[in-house]
Amino acid sequence: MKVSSRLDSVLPLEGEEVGRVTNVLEVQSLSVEFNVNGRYLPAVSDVSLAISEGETLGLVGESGCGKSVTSLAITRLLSKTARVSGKALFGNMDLLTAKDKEMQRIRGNEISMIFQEPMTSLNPVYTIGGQISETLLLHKDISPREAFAQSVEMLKKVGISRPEQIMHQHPHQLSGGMRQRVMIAIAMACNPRLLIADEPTTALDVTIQAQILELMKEINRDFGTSLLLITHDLGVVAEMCDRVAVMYAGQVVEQGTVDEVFFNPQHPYTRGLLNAIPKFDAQSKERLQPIEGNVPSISRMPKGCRFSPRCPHVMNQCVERPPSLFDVDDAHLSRCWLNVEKEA
Amino acid sequence: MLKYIIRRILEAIPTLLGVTVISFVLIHIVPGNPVRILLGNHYTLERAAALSRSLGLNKPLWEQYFIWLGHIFVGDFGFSYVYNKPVVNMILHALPHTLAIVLVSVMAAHLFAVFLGSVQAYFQNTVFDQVATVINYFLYSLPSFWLGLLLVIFFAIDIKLFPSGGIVNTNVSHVGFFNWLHHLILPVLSLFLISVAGWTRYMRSSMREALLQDYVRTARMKGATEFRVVFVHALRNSVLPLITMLGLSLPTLVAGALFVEEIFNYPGMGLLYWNAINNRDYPIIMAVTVFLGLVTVLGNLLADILYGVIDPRIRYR
Amino acid sequence: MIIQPALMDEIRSQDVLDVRPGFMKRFWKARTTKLGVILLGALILFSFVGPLIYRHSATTPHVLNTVAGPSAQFPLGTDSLGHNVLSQLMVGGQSSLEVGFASALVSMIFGTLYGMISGIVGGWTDTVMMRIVDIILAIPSIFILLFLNVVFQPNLLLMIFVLASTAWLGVSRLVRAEVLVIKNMLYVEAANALGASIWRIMARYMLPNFLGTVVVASTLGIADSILAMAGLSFLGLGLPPPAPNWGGMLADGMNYMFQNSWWLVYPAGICILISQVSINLVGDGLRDALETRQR
Amino acid sequence: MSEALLEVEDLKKYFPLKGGLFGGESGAVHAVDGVSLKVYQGETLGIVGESGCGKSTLGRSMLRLVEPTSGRVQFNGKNVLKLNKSEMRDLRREMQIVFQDPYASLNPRYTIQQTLMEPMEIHNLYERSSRKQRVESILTRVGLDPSYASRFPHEFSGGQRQRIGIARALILNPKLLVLDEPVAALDVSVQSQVINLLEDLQGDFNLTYIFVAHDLSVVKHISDRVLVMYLGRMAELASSDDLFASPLHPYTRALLSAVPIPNPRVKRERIILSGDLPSPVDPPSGCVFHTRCPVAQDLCKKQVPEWRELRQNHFVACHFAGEL
Amino acid sequence: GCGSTPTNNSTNNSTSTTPSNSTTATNSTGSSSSSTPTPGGTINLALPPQTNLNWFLPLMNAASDSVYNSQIVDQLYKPLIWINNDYTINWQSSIASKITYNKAGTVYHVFLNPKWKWSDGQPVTSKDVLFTWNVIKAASAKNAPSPWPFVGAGTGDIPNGVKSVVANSPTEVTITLDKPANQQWFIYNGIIQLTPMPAHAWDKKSNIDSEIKYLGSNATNLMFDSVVDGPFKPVSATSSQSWVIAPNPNYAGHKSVVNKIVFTYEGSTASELAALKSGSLNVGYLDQSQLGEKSSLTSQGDKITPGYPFGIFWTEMNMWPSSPTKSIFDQLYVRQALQMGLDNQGAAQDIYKGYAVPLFGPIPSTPKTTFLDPNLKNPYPFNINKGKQLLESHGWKEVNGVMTKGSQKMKFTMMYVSGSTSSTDAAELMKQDWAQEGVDVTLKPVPFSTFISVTSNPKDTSWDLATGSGWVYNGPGFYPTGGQLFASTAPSGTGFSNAKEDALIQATHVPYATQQQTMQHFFQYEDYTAKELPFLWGLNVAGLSVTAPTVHNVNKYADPATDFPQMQYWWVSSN
Ligand SMILES: Nc1ncnc2c1ncn2[C@@H]1O[C@H](COP(=O)(O)OP(=O)(O)OP(=O)(O)O)[C@@H](O)[C@H]1O
Ligand SMILES: Nc1ncnc2c1ncn2[C@@H]1O[C@H](COP(=O)(O)OP(=O)(O)OP(=O)(O)O)[C@@H](O)[C@H]1O
Ligand SMILES: [Mg+2]
Ligand SMILES: [Mg+2]
Repeated sequence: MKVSSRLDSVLPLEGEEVGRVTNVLEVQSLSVEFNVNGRYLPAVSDVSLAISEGETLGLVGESGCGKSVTSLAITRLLSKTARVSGKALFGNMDLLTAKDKEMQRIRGNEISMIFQEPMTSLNPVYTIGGQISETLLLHKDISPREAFAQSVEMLKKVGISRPEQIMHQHPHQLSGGMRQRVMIAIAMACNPRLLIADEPTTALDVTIQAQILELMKEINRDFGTSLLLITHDLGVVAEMCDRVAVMYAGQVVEQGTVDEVFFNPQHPYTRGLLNAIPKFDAQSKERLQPIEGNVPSISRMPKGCRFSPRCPHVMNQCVERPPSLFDVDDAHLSRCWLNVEKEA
Repeated sequence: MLKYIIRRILEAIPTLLGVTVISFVLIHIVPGNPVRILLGNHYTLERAAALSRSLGLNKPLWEQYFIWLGHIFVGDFGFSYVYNKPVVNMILHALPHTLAIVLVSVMAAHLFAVFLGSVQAYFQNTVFDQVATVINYFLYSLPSFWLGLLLVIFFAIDIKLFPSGGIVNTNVSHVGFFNWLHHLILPVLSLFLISVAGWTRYMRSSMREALLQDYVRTARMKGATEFRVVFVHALRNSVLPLITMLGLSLPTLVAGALFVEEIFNYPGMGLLYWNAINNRDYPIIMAVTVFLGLVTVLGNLLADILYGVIDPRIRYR
Repeated sequence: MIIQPALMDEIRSQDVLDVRPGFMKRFWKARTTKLGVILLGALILFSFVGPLIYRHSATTPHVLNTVAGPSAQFPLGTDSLGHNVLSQLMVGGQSSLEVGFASALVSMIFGTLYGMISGIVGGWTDTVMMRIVDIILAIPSIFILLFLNVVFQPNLLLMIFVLASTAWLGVSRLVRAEVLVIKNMLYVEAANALGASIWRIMARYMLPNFLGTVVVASTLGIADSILAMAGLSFLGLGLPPPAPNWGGMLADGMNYMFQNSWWLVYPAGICILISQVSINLVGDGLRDALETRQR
Repeated sequence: MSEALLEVEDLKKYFPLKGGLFGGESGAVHAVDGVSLKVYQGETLGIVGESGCGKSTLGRSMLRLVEPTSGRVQFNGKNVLKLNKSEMRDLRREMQIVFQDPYASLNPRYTIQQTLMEPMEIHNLYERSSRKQRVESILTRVGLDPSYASRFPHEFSGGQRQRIGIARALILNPKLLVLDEPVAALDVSVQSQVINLLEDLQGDFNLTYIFVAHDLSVVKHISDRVLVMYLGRMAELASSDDLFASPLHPYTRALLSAVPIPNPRVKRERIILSGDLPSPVDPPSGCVFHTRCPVAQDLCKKQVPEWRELRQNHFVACHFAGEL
Repeated sequence: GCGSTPTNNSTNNSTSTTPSNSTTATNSTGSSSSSTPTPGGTINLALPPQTNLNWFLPLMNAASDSVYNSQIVDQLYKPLIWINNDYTINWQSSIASKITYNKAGTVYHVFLNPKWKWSDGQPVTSKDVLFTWNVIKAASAKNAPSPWPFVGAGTGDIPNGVKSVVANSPTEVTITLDKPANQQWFIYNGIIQLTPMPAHAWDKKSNIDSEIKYLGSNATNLMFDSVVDGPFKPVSATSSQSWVIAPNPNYAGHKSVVNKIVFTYEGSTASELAALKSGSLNVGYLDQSQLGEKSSLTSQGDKITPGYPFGIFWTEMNMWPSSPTKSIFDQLYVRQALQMGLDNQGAAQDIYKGYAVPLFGPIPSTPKTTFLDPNLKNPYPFNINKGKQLLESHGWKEVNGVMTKGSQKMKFTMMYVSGSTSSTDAAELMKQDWAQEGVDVTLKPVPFSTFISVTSNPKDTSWDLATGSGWVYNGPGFYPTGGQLFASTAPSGTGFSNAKEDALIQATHVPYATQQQTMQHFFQYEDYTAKELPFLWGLNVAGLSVTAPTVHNVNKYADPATDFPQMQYWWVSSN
């Protein structure tokens, strides 16, 4: 039974110079607990991720599984009730211990984020122009006039027609799709190395969602920005990502290339998810195969494997001991005792 | 926006008419004949009849109302029974004093409350927040007259820093601006202390709410400093409810002013009203009521407009 | 792949989400709320049970012993007519609290009815009813109170109605706003879809859902009433003696502000202060407990 | 699939917009603008479209939960819009609705028991004791433990709440169930549980569904026929297989191509529509879709396209449908 | 009607007829002035709380006739007759130098002192008196334009009993009456009203009707008084704030010592006290309810001086025909018993800390005047047992602590004026004492305005007893007979009706050959009234004036009985 170092595939080996892949961000054993009524509850446990230059990493999972908390922990935007441990290496700086000043420099400049709700993520009382320029003015030594000009450029890039006019408008005058574009423009204003998108299209309609996904692809392609794409839509992952990490109840349960995870899912949860969604391209209407039961609440995490109460393959050891991430294959990890058995 | 303002003004008209009806009816249906009070020990039936007639009190009620209303429209609030002066003059005389103390203290209280409330919300549940909250509770709970008198005792009598009342020092031959200001400070301070606690509490919760909003997270994401996050991004949103409240609380402020005016002998609207009510000086009671109704309605209107200036969502409706 | 059925059952039973702590528990959780409840309880005990223990008439004047400082016979001294200040404080607490509670209750009931009718009927009725509220709100309430009190020298009952006469306005607005929100709630639409009558919806869907908010507002209204009563007393329009109340006692004590007769000023003042602080703490606690539920 | 259980003719619902001078009306939201359709006993009619295109409003107008501006709704031979209050109440037993947000649609002050008793109390059905029994049996039927009956909505998960909502709708034994995005708020793993449940119930109770959704995969999965709406109007109506296999309306095509498919190996040509849904307050002239249509012609701006049965049981409102 | 009795006092604010507000200081205690006056300085004089000055003509209308208006007007215009604090005439301070009359009391010659000059140098002449008379005549008409009619109309036969007023010379005016009148009474009530007004400055209109309109519309403007003959002239006036007067340099009498006198408005008793304590006022009033603060003022050197008004205060009984308790109160012995149950002496000590004097008739014993019958002793001194016996001797029995006779019970509702601690305390004390006599009283506080409306309404039966009002004999009529109070038709009465009383009052109005005869009849009226108890006699409560240690002569030159101070004698030391 070999416990994987988990990041072998993307971590540069000591002294290795040739063919080196640079990781923009390396998250190591990130855990987040929230103080709820004096009790610390684990929202995220032992999450490790790595995103390399130009890569798109998908983070999928159902509501409440800790996707947002992970991303907010990395950017240190969690509320004060959170207790964070682990490491988040950005270059050779650990974001989790960096000074506030340093974080402020990095945020919006080297790491940017866009959020699910385009309706509320923009400040209702300031103009679009002001909100885009702000990022530029905060990080670059330029005049407001220049910032304005660059903001207009940025709006053009995210596909907004009449950008000069939009600059003077307020968020409520724009549609959801437009607002999300503006959010992307804000996030991309300083050309960051990493863009974290937390369910950027969940609140949008399909046709608009398609527009935004197209835009993000372009950004990834044209600017070489690494993308951490958080979503619960497996379709979006399939379309956008190079690699994917599946989260369940605060843990990454499976990680690998998109192809591997979709066509060779190892964890029963991943398999369950894939079977539960209606297939759009399927011809016959076969009955869906749901995962029985509900996601455990963070105040009552099962002792062993967190998926064990819902798992069709549950074994005694699943209930007793939590499994760790096991290597399935090169760059394919799964948090399930079954994988150990297989290995053995 | 213009349309919005015009609509609000038009909407205010029935309210104002309502205020005139209420103040008129309320005053005229209650017992206690003003003629009896005006005449005091000079009361005889003959005198009462004569006085009634000369005051127009012998006409039917509705007729009195319409006569009065007609006069109001041309800015004539009649003559005070007691002072025999045009009521308008008396109000124009008293209003600036009340406005002075109310405006200055409201501005001060707001600025202070916005600042303290914001800081408290940001540092919520720290010792600082708790101490400030306790002080707030204390101020909020103190009867205003007690507070006023405590201030008088301390500042005017014990350390003699400020005068105990009045608006100017009649003793000196030359009454300057600073003399006036000197007299303004204690009343303003009282009114400030009376109102600041409530506002701070309100601002604290409003700011708390604002700090939980998504756009605050966006601002942080951009790399804005915490100061910027609070005082640029959250602040403008969190003062919005405060502005509405400000419009609504005008009557309360005037009420506070009544006590302050009484204690500091400040000849404003409150004192005018209080005098009038004791003397059954109908024209003044009614005029002050209508006037305050007007001021309140205008205040609300102003608050709405201010709201529109700060909140673009309203502006374009 | 063998698993004991018992174990499985235990795991499955976690299906149900966390049961949030009950309302009372959330309410009682905050330290400040506890303090408020204790203080308020103490005041109520002091006022209503106190006189049963400390049996000394509050209204008997001891004319030979006026404005006397604390002594064995009069633990908190006597006032200008030789009334026992301690007894007065107790009896005064009764009328202060009674008037406060009762006027809050009256304004709550009336305001709720008014606001509910206005919100539910809507249309012109709503416009007119709310305009009326606007109109009365445009007149400073203290002016209305002064006026009513000058005209009708209030007794306990009248005072309750006088105070309620302006306090219901806020309640009615609050209720109307809540009704408008709840009216558009999906569960009301669901009830409509089931064919529930308007009365049923009012009584079983609306009222229980905004009652909490109204209770909070009314709780805070108790404090406002006590304070308003004190203010009226200061203007000489409070509840008439001999039945004392804190506001009146403090207002009378103002005649001794410069003198060293602290027992005429501070005990009553502190009682008012405590009542204010405790009621506000309790109100805030109620509000917080309610808010958690709505989130 | 013989008799039409529900027949809708030229249904319109305009929401007046307040805000003119003197608080008068300053226009109206054309939420539903001339919808005619039939729903047959035992089928599932899916309604899809973008947010705000009037799906919910259509569903609610059919049940007369909002009063339609004009049009006719015939249910089981009765003209729904002409019924008086008590007749309407009786009719409500036969048509029920399940909402998207299961939490918001449950009275937070009612226990589950109370929630489920409510319909029977309103219609004064059954004895007290048998009511309880029915509550228990329906709870079991929707997959909830009857011991949960004394709990409050906030003590349940989303999926469980949706089951309660369904149970409430079913307890009166309705014929028609309008499902307004019943699974949109649910997690994928739970979503499938509910969909399966709905499918099972339809068989057991011989229900007719009107299934409103914007998730095309779900609609495809569950519906027999599908109506595509755009800006309050009907764009296309066909059997599910027909529609998804060979869509006729350019909007339907774009919609279908936009759906992300959970298969990384499928690479498709996307039709990306430019711009957003126009405002329903003043919808575009002619064909309402012309502002975003990739193949719009001059004609589309001027003339409202006719509702045509282009193939058998395949209706479409487009001037150029079939020619593309 | 009986048209003629001396009347009256100030009106105007809610407590004005309650004892606590009557004002100023007595001569007796007021002679503390030490060294020679230092010229200059300012007097800051507080008015009682909530008192505005609002009328500045010597002739007033009813609504504006307040003590405080009179106080300031008296600094500007010398009256024809200045009444001393013992109700004798101070010829020194009067415009008139003497008045002669015939035996029948129908013709009066008023001689003006030629020394008096208007501030513009013109002499004060009979022309000015005639001008005043003409204005009075026109302004007394029932339908005189607002703000008239004149308050003095009907008092002292003015103007209807006067046949003619003729100027014989610039310094002599002759007044002829239609009917004979008691001379004393006519001088004190009638002639006294003819304060000369500056005809050459004010007589601007061609006809008298427009003239009184003109005067009326300027009455509220202090600055209208540009021509004065008193020691002061106006400087500025701001309502609810201050009214300032300065010495009249052309004044023919004692010139003012101070440079300025500021009448200051005060919003509340609290603000007035604070201002006194902080030193921004140097003359002011202390409310009776603030007696507790006395030592805090005296400790900083302030003098507190009681001033007793020439007035009476009482408890009235509802004897209107519709009153259910009329039959009880109609019995003299009941009234006597009630009076015996009143511990006025105790109240004066306990509640008013000695600043009150018990009354036992229609003329107060303090201030001392010739109108008090020296032989009159308190007919019904406080004696609960005697009162009780008196009731029992008439068949009343105490049942459960309440005197009962047949279906009648000594159970009364007593109204008192709310808003002041001391009046409440007084009412409570009365209740206590009466309870021992078996008289059960329920207290009912009412605002002053309600109080006077209710007690003057013969139909109102909501009260049996009412305490808290009174009467001050200070103008326009000064002759203290009680026609307005005790006569059967008295407008301020409460239903008391007694033929003998009416006759005695009438007798005081008749002319007599000698002063002695006049007084004899007056004393008869006084003694009878004291014993007949149309009202229950209460306390004459002093007004408490506060003077800073630096202010002198205030008490000496103040007249608490009439409330007219001679401010030209007041002065301030620099420290
Ligand atoms: N401030 C907080 N205090 C307490 N618990 C929190 C807090 N923020 C998040 N949680 C809990 O942490 C868990 C993970 O939340 P998170 O927001 O990361 O979920 P998510 O995967 O982003 O879900 P969604 O798809 O709904 O956005 C949830 O159970 C949530 O209730
Ligand atoms: N009560 C209402 N008053 C005014 N406008 C309304 C009302 N209800 C709906 N609308 C408007 O009618 C239009 C259609 O709304 P509807 O809710 O039917 O859309 P939908 O297709 O169900 O959208 P979604 O997918 O977001 O649920 C929208 O523009 C909406 O704003
Ligand atoms: Mg999330
Ligand atoms: Mg909808």
